[in-house]
Amino acid sequence: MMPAGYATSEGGALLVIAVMLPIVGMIAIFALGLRRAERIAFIILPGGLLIALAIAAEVARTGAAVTYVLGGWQPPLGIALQADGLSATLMVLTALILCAVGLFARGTFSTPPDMSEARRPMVFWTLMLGLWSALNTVFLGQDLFNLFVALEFLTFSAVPLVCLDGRRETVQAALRYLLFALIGSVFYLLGAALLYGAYGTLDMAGLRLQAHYNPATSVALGLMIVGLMAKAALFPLHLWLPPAHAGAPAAASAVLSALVVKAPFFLILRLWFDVAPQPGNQLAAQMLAWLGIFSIVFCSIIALRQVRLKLMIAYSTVAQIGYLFLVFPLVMASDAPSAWQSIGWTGGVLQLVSHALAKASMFLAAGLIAEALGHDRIDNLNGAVTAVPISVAAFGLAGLSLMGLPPSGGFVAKLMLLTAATETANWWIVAAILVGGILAASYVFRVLGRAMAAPKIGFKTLAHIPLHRELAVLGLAISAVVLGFVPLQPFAFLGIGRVGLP
Amino acid sequence: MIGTATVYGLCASGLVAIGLYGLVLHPTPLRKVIAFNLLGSGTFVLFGVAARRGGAAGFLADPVPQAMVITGIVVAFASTALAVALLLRLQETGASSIETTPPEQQDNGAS
Amino acid sequence: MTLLPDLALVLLILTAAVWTVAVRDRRDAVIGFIVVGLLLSLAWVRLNAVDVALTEAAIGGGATGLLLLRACARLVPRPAESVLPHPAMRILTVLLCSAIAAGLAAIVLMPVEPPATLAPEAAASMGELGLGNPITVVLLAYRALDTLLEKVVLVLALIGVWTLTPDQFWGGAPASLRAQQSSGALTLLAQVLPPVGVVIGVYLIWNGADHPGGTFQGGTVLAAMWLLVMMADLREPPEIRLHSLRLLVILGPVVFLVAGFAGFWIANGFLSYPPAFAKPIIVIVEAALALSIAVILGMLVAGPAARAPR
Amino acid sequence: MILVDIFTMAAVGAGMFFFLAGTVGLLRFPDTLSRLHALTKADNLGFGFIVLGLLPQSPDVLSGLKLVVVWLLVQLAAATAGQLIAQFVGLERRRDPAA
Repeated sequence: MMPAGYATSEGGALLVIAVMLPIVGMIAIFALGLRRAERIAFIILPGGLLIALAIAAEVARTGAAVTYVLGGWQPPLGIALQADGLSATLMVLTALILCAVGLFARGTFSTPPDMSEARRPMVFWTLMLGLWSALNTVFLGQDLFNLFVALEFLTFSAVPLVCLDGRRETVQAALRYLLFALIGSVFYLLGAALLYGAYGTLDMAGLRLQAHYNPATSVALGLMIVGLMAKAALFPLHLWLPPAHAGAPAAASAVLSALVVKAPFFLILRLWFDVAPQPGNQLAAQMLAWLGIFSIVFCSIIALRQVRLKLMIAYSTVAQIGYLFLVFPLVMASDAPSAWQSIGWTGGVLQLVSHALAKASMFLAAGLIAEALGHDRIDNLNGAVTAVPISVAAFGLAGLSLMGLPPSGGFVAKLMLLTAATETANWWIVAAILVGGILAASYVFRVLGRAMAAPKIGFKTLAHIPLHRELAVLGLAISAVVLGFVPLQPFAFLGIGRVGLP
Repeated sequence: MIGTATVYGLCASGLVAIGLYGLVLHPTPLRKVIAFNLLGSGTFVLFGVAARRGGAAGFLADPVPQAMVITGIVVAFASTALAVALLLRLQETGASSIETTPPEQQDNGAS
Repeated sequence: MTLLPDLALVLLILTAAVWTVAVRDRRDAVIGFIVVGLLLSLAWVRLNAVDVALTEAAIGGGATGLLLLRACARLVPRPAESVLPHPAMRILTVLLCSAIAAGLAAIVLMPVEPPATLAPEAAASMGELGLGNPITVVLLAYRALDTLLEKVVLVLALIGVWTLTPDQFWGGAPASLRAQQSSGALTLLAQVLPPVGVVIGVYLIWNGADHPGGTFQGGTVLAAMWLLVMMADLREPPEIRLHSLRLLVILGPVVFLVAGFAGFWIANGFLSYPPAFAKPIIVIVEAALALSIAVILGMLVAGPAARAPR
Repeated sequence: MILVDIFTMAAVGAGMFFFLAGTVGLLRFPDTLSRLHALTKADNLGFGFIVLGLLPQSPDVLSGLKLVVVWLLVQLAAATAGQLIAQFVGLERRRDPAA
C-alpha cells in the first residue's frame, strides 16, 4: 500500500542546504583546520540562519509544508525531508541560539598565535557545526531509520563536547552520557525493526495510514519512546544529564541543554501524534505526565540544594523538560478539533522554545560569571553584579522564564499549560506546575541574592569580559522575555503542514 | 509452522535479553560496551528476519532492511571506538569505573 | 528436520553470548564476543544476507574485536572484575530482560501475512541504474542520504576520539600498535599478505556494484591490511596533524557531497544520478568512500594521539 | 557426473572427520601446545580436503582459482596465528616455569 506521495516543493532545495551547509563547514575545518576554524564557522553561522529564516518564510508564504524528495526516490523506498510549521520554528530557534553561542564563543576558542592548530578550537567548532546539521536532520526527517542516523549523528557531536577540557570528571560524564545515549538508540532501533516487520515501511506518513493497535505496534512504540526518554533525560533516566551538562564548557552546555535534549522530545511528539494509531493510549499519556511531574518536583528540589551554579542549572534543565511531558494527557483530553489547535500543544511548544532561549542564556551567563570570579560556588558569588552586571541581569531575565513570571515566554507557556490542565481537570498537573514555579523561584533568587550582594573585602575580577560576549547572553535572555508578549492562544503557524487528525 | 526466519527471530530476542542484562548489571565500562554490542547484534538480526520474510520480486530477501543493518553495524563500530577511547582516557586520568560519587557531591569546578 | 542446522547455530550463538556476559575475565569476554560475531555472520548467510554476513565478519567480529582486545591489553588488570550488584537488582533485571525477550519472541512468532516488504519497489527501479547488487542500490541511491550522514558520523567519531588527546600531544601520532614481542612470523605475514589483501579489498569494492560486497567490506579489508602492517611494526601510525591524512579521511564524504550537489545540474536534484552515468558515478563514490573508511577505521583503532608532534 | 559427486562427498567427508578430530583434540589435550598442534594439523588437512572436494564442483576456472586462493590465505593466516600463540606460550613459561 503506497501512502500519499511526497512531492518536492518549490523551495525544497533549501532543506537540503540546511542539512548540508554545516557539514560542508565541518569538513572544511577538518581539512583546512590550521587556524581557520573560527573564520569558517563565522561564514557558516549567518548562512545557516538565513536558510532557516528562508524556510520559515516559505512555510508561512505557502501555508503548506516544504518538502524535498531525495534523488527523486519516493518514500518509503527513498527518503523525504519535510519542514512544517513546528519544524521550521525549531530550525529558526536552533539557528538563533547557535549564532548567539557562536558570538559568545568568539575569541575563546581561537588558536593561539604560536600554534598551527589547537585541539579545543578545532574540536569545538567542528562539533558545533556537526550538531547543527544533526538537529536540522532530526527536525526535517520523515523516515524512522533516517532519524536513527540523525540521532546517532547528534550523539557523536554532543558527547565529545562534554569532555573538551579532558578532566577526569568530564570524561566520566561523557562516558556515562554515551552509554545512556547508546541504550536509547538501541531501544529506538528495536522499535523500528518491529515496525518494519509489521508494516514494511518506516516512512511516518505511510505508518500513519497503516498503523493500528496490535502487539507489534504497541511494543515497538513503547520501546522507541522509552529509548527517547533516556536521551531526553526524563526522570528516572536523567542521571547522566547533570554531570554532562555541568562539565562541558559554558558554550557547549548552553547548546546541549537548550537544543540537544529537545531533539528526542521532538521525536516522541512526532511518534505520538504522527505515527501512533489515534486516539493515543490514555494510560501511556498519564504515565508520561507523571514522570514529568516527578522530574519537575524532584529535580527542582535537588537543584535547590546544589553548591555549584552550573550543576544547579543542569538540574533545572531536567525539571523544565518535565513540563514538556505534561502535554500528552492535556492534548488528549482537550476538545479542540485537532491536537495542534489545543492550548496544551501550543503551551508545550512555547515551553520548549522559551526554555531553550532562557537556558542557553543562563548557562552562558554562568560561564561568564565563573570566568570573572574564577569559580562558580553559589555561596561565594558576592560581587558578581559589579564584575559582570549585564550577565547577572541576563541571568535574572532568563530566570523569569523558568519561574513562569510575567513578562516572559515561560510565563505564557506555563499559563497555557495551566489553563489546559484546569480545563481538563488534571489537578495533579496544576499542582505540579505551581509547585515547580515556586521551587524555580527559590533557586533563581538564591543565586540572584548572592550575586547582587556587596563584594567581600579584597574582591577582584579575574578576567575582563568583552562586551560582545555579554551582549550575546543578554540578547538570548531578552528574546525569552519578548516571547511573553505573544497572544494567549494557539498559533496557526505551528499547525501548518500537519495532517488533519481528530 | 516455524520457519528459518522465526528461529533467528527467537535468537534475536535472546541476544537482546542477554545484552541488556549485561549492560545493566556489569559495573565496568568495557563489559558494558561488549554487552551493548550483543544487544545491537540482536536488533540487527531482527531486521534480518524482517528482510528474510520479505523476499519477493526475485530477491531472496528484502534488500532495504539489509542495507539498514549495514549502516547500523558501522555506526555501532563507531560508538564502540568512541566508548573505548573514553574508557582508556578515564583510566589515564585516574578513575576506573563510571560508578562513583553521585553528581551532587562531585567537584565540578568553574569552567 | 531442515531446521536442525539453524537450531544448532542459534543454540551456539546464545551459549556464546551467555558466556560472554557471564565470564569473569574481561579478555575471555572479548573472545566470546568475537566468537558470537563469527557465528552471527553464518546466521546472516542463512538469512540470505551475504552482504551483511561479510560486514558482520569484517566489522562486527573483526574490527570491533581488535578494538576491544587492544583495550583489554591497555586496561590495568582489576581483580574484582565482575562484582555483581545486589540480588534484588539482579532479579529485577532478569525479570525486565525476560519480559522484553518474551515480547519480542511473541511478535516474531506472529508474522504478518502477506509479509511486509519493499522488495518489489526496490526491484522495480533497479533497471534505471544498471547495478546488479540491490544492497548497493539501496545504500547509494534509494537511501543515499543515510549513507552520506553515516560517513559524516564516522568522521565525527574520529574527531571524538581525537578530542581525548592530551593538549601537549595534539597533532602527534597515536600510540604504536606493535606487539610487546616482535615476531618473525607476524612480520612475514605483514609483508606477504597486504598486496593480496589490497587486491581482495579492491575486488570487493569493484564487485560490490553487481555482487555481494561493497564499500564497507572492501574498506574494512584495506583497513585490516594497514593495521597488520602497523602491528608488525613495519609502519608507525601517522601523525594526526598530517594534511594528507586529513584529506584521505574526508575524501569519501567530499566526493559523495560533490556527486550529490552535481545532481542539481546533471539530474533531478540532490543525490540523484542521470541514468546513463549512474553506475560510473556510484562506483567512483564507492571507491572514495572505501578509501576513507579504511583510513578512519585504522585511525579509530589506533586511538588518540599519544606522542608530541615531531 | 556421478563420479565427481562421489569424489566430492568423500573428500568433504574426510575434511569433516579431520575437523572433528581437531576439535576433540582441542577440548581433550592437556596443554596449550599440544592443543595447538591438534588444531593446526586438523585445520590444514580438513580444510585442504574440503577445498579439494569442492574444486570439481566449481562452475568455471575462475571460481576454482578463488577456492585455491582462499585455501592459501587460510594456510598463511593459520600458520602465523599458530606461531604467535606458540611464542606467547613460550613467553609465559619463561616468566612462570611452573605453568
